Amino acid sequence: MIILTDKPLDPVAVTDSVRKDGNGAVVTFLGTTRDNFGGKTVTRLEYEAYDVMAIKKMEEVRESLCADYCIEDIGIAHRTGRVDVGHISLVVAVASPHRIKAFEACHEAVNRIKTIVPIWKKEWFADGSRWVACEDHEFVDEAEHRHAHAERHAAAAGDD
Amino acid sequence: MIILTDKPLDPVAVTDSVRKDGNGAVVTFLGTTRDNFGGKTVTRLEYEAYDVMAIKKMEEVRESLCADYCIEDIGIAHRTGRVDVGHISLVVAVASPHRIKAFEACHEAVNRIKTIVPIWKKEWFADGSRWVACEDHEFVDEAEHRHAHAERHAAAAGDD
Amino acid sequence: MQFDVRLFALYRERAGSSIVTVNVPDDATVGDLSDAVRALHPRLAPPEVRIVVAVNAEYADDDQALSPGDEVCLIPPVSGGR
Amino acid sequence: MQFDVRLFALYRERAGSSIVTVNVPDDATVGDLSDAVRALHPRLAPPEVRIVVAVNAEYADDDQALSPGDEVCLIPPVSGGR
Repeated sequence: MIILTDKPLDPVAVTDSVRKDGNGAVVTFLGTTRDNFGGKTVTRLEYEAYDVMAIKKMEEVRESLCADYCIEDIGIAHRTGRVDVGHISLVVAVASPHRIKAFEACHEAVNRIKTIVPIWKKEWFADGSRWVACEDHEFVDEAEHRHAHAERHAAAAGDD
Repeated sequence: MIILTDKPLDPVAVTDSVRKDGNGAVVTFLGTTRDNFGGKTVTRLEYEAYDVMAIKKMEEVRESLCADYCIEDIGIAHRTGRVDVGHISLVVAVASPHRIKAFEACHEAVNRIKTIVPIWKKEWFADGSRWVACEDHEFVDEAEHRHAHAERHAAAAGDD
Repeated sequence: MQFDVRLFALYRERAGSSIVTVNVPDDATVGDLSDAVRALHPRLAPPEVRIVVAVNAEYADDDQALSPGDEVCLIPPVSGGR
Repeated sequence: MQFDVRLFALYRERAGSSIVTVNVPDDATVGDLSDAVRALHPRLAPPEVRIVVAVNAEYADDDQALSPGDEVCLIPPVSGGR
């Protein structure tokens, strides 16, 4: 099961899709919106996907994992659009006869998804937003500007 | 949440019990009855618990994991009695701000549960049953008897 | 001292009972009590295998002392699993 | 050849548009096309940063040749996450 949707995800459906009578171990990962990043309060996340390629790459993750870990199937569901704090953006489920492979394959599946699937995450704070993992694409003068701004901000906060 | 029950387990309730807004990663393990062991067809499992000590030891697993992995909470539910093929006997759920710790802590929790919690598993086959992990407690003459029986059985099967 | 020792799983089935009552001297250790149960039920486990004992729902060493009223259980190996 | 290049996320916001139309020579490579988009929108990314390109929903090297009708997208770094 590979799902890309802007609707709420159903972890039980994804998990059930990989359960088989020959498997004794099922590992399910949920990625949820955290309420903070680097000490700042996060109000929500926003996911944007290149949908055709995202689905293709999720299929690739599934096939490569099944081959590398000798497992039968992986279920992956990713949400797009706005995801509020505490809500689920990613579900990955793996079943295997034994638990070691189920844990390893599920963890590695999440790593590969976050590396090759073209889905982007924007963090919204009370005072702005940023696209995650785009640090290398910042301009130096912008970084300096933000840094100076942060220092002014910290100094102001210290005055209270 | 620590549960020991002879009723069907609810993985969603266990998972939800550890979800918090500060956690971005939730890992849930399901242990289910496999339909085979060592090439033999398993028809069902039966779990027997020393209930007071089992709950105490599950609490110990929870406390030690929370300390060792700096996580806030673990949910553990174990079923006792008869568990048919495909049904869930164990649920372990861990949430953490980041996924590496969630995967590691959940896996280690399952390992510790299977090591120190006094719950025993009996596998039922079409032609008999055995208590799992009690190999050291077999008598040599019994082992020889079974071995000789298996050889006779294999020879007979080879005749077909 | 008299103890109603609880048996589980493999031990329960081999003894044909979930409780085995034994009498041991007042200074008996956990190992002595376990030996007393094994003397009554020699087929519980092969002689070379140590039987794990829990006292008051906690794993106990063989040289631990016993007190009247302690809840004593013989603990077969747990499932381990993979 | 003319391409309607799709931009996502950071690039889309910086260009102020999800499509950028560019013209390149018939023997243009992926790198040439990416350069053409950057010439139109110099603030997409700092000059020293390579922009990843997908052609027909597959990651492409900069020296890959292009054909008319190829779907070309500029791909910002994906979230990675922890």
